[in-house]
Amino acid sequence: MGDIIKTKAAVISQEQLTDGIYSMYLMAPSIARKAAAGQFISLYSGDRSRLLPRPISICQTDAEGGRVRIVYRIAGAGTDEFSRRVPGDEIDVMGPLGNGYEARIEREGRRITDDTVSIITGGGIGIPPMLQLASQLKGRKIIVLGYKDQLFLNKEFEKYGQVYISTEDGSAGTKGNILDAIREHDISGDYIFSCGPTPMLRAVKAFAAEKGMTAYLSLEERMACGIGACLGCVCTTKEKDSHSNVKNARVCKDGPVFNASEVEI
Amino acid sequence: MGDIIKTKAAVISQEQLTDGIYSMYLMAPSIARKAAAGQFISLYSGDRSRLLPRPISICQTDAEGGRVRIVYRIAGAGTDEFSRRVPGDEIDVMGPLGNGYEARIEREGRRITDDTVSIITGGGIGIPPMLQLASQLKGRKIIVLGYKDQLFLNKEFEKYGQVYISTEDGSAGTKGNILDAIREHDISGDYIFSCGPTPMLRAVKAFAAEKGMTAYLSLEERMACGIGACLGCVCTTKEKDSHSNVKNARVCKDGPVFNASEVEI
Amino acid sequence: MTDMSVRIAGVDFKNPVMTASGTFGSGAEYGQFVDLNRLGGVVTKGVANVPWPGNPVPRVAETASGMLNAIGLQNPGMDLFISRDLKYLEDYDTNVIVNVCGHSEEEYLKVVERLGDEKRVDMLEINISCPNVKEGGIAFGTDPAAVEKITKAVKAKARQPVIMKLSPNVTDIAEMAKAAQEGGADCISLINTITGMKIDVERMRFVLANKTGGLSGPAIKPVAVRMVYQAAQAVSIPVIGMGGICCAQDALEFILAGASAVSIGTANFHDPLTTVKVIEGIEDYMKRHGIEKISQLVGAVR
Amino acid sequence: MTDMSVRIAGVDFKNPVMTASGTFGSGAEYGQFVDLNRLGGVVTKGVANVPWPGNPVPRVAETASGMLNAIGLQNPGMDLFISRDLKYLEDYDTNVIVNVCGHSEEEYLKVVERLGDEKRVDMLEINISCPNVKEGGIAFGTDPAAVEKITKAVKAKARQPVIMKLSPNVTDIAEMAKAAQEGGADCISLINTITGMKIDVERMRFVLANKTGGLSGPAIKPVAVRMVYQAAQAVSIPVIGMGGICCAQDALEFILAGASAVSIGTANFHDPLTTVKVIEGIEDYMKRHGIEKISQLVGAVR
Ligand SMILES: Cc1cc2nc3c(=O)[nH]c(=O)nc-3n(C[C@H](O)[C@H](O)[C@H](O)COP(=O)(O)OP(=O)(O)OC[C@H]3O[C@@H](n4cnc5c(N)ncnc54)[C@H](O)[C@@H]3O)c2cc1C
Ligand SMILES: Cc1cc2nc3c(=O)[nH]c(=O)nc-3n(C[C@H](O)[C@H](O)[C@H](O)COP(=O)(O)OP(=O)(O)OC[C@H]3O[C@@H](n4cnc5c(N)ncnc54)[C@H](O)[C@@H]3O)c2cc1C
Ligand SMILES: Cc1cc2nc3c(=O)[nH]c(=O)nc-3n(C[C@H](O)[C@H](O)[C@H](O)COP(=O)(O)O)c2cc1C
Ligand SMILES: Cc1cc2nc3c(=O)[nH]c(=O)nc-3n(C[C@H](O)[C@H](O)[C@H](O)COP(=O)(O)O)c2cc1C
Ligand code: FES
Ligand code: FES
Repeated sequence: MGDIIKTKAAVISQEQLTDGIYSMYLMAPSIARKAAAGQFISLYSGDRSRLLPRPISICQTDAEGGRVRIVYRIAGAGTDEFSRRVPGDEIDVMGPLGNGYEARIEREGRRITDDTVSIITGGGIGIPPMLQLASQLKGRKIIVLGYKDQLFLNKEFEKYGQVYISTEDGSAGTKGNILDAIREHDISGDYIFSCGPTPMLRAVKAFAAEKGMTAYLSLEERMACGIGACLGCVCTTKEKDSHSNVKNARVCKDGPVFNASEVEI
Repeated sequence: MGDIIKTKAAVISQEQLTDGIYSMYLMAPSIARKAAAGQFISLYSGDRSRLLPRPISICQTDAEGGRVRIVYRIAGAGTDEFSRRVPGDEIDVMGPLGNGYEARIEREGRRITDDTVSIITGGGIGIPPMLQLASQLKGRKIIVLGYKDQLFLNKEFEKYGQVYISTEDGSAGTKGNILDAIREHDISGDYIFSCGPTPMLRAVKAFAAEKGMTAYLSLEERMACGIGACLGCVCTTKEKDSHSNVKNARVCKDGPVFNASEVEI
Repeated sequence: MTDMSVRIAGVDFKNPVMTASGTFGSGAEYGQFVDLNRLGGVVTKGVANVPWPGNPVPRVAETASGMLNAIGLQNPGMDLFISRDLKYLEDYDTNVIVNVCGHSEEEYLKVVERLGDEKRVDMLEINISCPNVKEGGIAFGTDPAAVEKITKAVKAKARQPVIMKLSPNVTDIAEMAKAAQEGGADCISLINTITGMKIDVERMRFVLANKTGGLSGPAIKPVAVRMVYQAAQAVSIPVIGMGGICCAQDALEFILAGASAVSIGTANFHDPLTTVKVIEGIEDYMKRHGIEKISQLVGAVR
Repeated sequence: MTDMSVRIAGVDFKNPVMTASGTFGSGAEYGQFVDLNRLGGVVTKGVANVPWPGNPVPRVAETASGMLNAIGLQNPGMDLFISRDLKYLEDYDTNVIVNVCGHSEEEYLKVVERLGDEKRVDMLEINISCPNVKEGGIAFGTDPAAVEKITKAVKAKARQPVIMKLSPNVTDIAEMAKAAQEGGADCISLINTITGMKIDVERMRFVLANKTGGLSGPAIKPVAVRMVYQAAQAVSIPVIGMGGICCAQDALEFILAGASAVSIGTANFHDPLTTVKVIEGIEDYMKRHGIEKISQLVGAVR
């Protein structure tokens, strides 16, 4: 009835990108058709002892082919199970969920044009959703990717803009985090988009405030329903939000993308 | 350390015999080598929400080939799961469990010789274990198989003795149960072996008592450990048994085969 | 004809299947998946006299065949609830049961009084069993004298039939059920969640910010069925059963144990269509077993 | 060096991992799979002064991530237990903890006195929490005054350190833990099973002949961890934790919550090697986290 559907999706391909990081294509035409950058899907375990959904960002979509790509890290039993699925297997998925970047930008009355300069930053397993954003966003894009040591997906970003890299161990690019890379290369722009661990998002928020840029952050939180019904996944907002009537927005439904200035992280 | 092992067994083949009844060959050499007719194996679900073992009788073994055959009915989620396993998949199994027919006969100081006449009876899903017994027992064997309507495995018994059939709906053989078939054909012998639903076992016990025959019955009960530790699966015995010190023998360890005269069913 | 309708405390339900408070919002989100008109009732998230912020995150954690939650009764307060959530439900032909929470008797009564004028409210469910708030909630639900007292106070003000929602975190559920009946409750519902805890051993800290949370889902079903059975044996008012229902078979366990109706909570998170599948499954069961009226099944196993 | 040894009530354990009463017989059956010498302790099936027949079958039923049992404390009586089961355990280098059951204070004391002379018995665990027998068992374990009284009586006669095994079927576990401590218990263990019920809807009858049974397994782990945490906060005597432990991570949850040792029950039925895997997993965890003595972990999350 709504835009969100729950369906069985066939695994089309499964590939290990680096240690513990996998890329999977799923056949889910109605999700592929509608999904926007920054939205996510919920994957469900086939094991009856694991009931809650695993939220995973959409990394790429192919509306005509009906395919949705996700890139994920083995973090526990659920993602481990997904990594063992082979082409032809089916996985229960729900999506597309949440608000993407563009929906949020539009709602705020802003516009990204061909002249806009955007800094697209991703850290670790926050990198995958930035690929779809990089492929869809108008204007000039500067891409900054932060890794611990092993790189993945970075080549795929190259066609969308200049790619800068940071690694914690200094094995590639700037030694340090993405902020170190941004400062080292004196990167600036109108907007900054970011997904990654909370300390990184905090640093991006502070950096944007310092430079007077608008920052959009993609948040993570533990979820139960994934569609806004259970109030499990809230984040603290600066102002009362209209749904909760307290300062609690739902990451799954009101987010996961928020304007940095509206959330306390 | 003991004779019982728990191991992963590869599915070699899976075949549907009739509605809801499947035959599966598993590769489990150390079980195949040791298993005697009347013993069973525990199969474990791959789903973490289902922890208890599913006890299934051994239907045939092939010591050289390392194969164990089971024939089973889909009775619930566990057996349904097993029926979906395909060659190459693995299932956790434990076995061989319990005492088979010959162990029990020997313990009682009896002997089956080439002159012994045995009636081998199975009802419904109690039929499979009788196939191994029929293939191993010395002497002359008269086989009586009871079905609701659809026959299975009956052809495979033919090489071991004369086969009589009963069906509840009369579609094959004697209309009624195995006792009706036994009476119709005036079958008699020295021993009677039986596995099947409790009402059938009760009737066999009464028949044996009436005719002065020795009857061995294979009992079923809900199990948790399958090896005699939890006292979940007891049956009532006539005398105090040495383990329990009350009149409760463990079906999994002291049975599943009992002399009809020692159990209250 | 299979007749699935039930009458509870004078209220007619088209079938005995409703949603469990706090797992279904006020219906808007799951309304994308299921036609709310098909449900026996929608039980709303707990509502208080003023907005509550709830607990800090993480608020949910997965456990074996279940989950822990420590939402802490976040809610927008009764005013916004009435103007938005109740309004939304006006368009649907299903019973609306409003779950009420409070930190004190006074707070409960404020909500109960305010809802008295609302035509769209068919019944009130008084949550005296939430383990996730420091005051109120469970404190009212684990002492029979307190249960009776709050029930009496609520009944004195309520304009709709009152369901008292009991906590499973007690030694003797029958005693609590009787106390609610003594206090004049029209109905009882159970179980709320069982208090539990999960520790992240790698990070050496509690998984939930609130340390403890309420356990729900299939894991608790055997406890819930037992308590519904014991409660139904102890009282003559109707019982609404819940705790881990995922399919029609589960719902029927509760009904056979003595529940006149059932609620579905955690299972919605796994499969948003659960409620409708349960309704269809019960109907199918009744046909197979030749049961004409669902009331024939209530408490049939004893 | 990782030091896994623990000292509880003056008894030294080579590691904190034991078996849970009633799930491991007296070790003989699982001795086919695991080397009993590796275990911190073997806790035997409950033993009474005379043989008990237990409940009728079916006695066990599977539930989501758990099981119900209503064995009803079938046991061969203390004489055969001593001459056969204790004798069997003489050959192993592990602590032997005998679980004691009874219908009355007198019956408990008979067993406690008789075991006083047995050198092979390192500790006694007094089961005042079995939900599956009509008299005794749980009746002693759900009232603090009764817990204190039976503890005192047992302590007056016992020649070995006494563990009181508490029931989770109570409103306030901390109160029960304190009552045991007041009574002079050397240690408490928890949780026993949570009372539950399963109904076979197709046959319209209870699955267990006893109607109710005790719920165990991973399903109850969150409740068990919470109760161990609350009990450990309430008393100064050591706590042995159990309920749903399947792997080292699970065991560590209990230890971090305040348990000095843990017991493994239902998981043995699924994987007979669980105890040894848990021991190895804890050792590995300690190495990874640079923990030298396991006592550093006890109650480290608070
Ligand atoms: C909006 C959103 C988008 C995400 N996108 C990606 C992505 O593109 N790629 C990727 O690898 N990971 C992503 N994650 C994190 C991913 O959801 C978790 O790694 C995953 O749920 C872990 O499941 P598990 O069963 O392997 O781990 P377990 O630890 O066994 O999971 C136990 C429970 O905790 C939840 N959980 C565990 N870690 C997280 C987490 N970090 N965030 C939310 N819930 C968690 C699980 O969903 C499950 O309910 C995203 C999270 C969110 C909220
Ligand atoms: C010694 C022995 C030998 C058996 N041999 C065979 C055989 O050769 N072929 C065959 O098809 N079946 C056999 N059975 C019955 C078989 O064990 C059950 O059908 C099976 O366990 C059902 O599991 P499920 O998950 O499909 O059903 P569910 O009903 O979902 O099972 C739930 C629980 O109940 C137990 N259970 C259910 N039915 C039975 C039963 N009849 N006996 C014991 N436990 C049960 C299951 O093991 C499980 O723990 C045997 C049983 C025993 C005790
Ligand atoms: C996320 C969540 C929120 C809940 N919120 C409430 C609530 O506000 N009021 C209430 O009475 N019960 C609340 N409950 C309890 C449920 O209504 C129900 O009693 C319990 O979860 C058991 O049912 P289940 O196992 O089907 O979920 C909540 C449960 C969950 C999982
Ligand atoms: C089959 C079975 C029999 C049990 N028998 C006893 C017993 O005799 N005495 C006792 O104190 N606890 C008994 N228990 C309870 C366990 O010792 C343990 O407290 C409980 O099962 C929780 O642990 P688990 O989830 O690891 O099984 C029994 C449990 C099971 C499953
Ligand atoms: S996960 Fe339920 S509201 Fe977000
Ligand atoms: S199943 Fe445990 S004793 Fe038989």
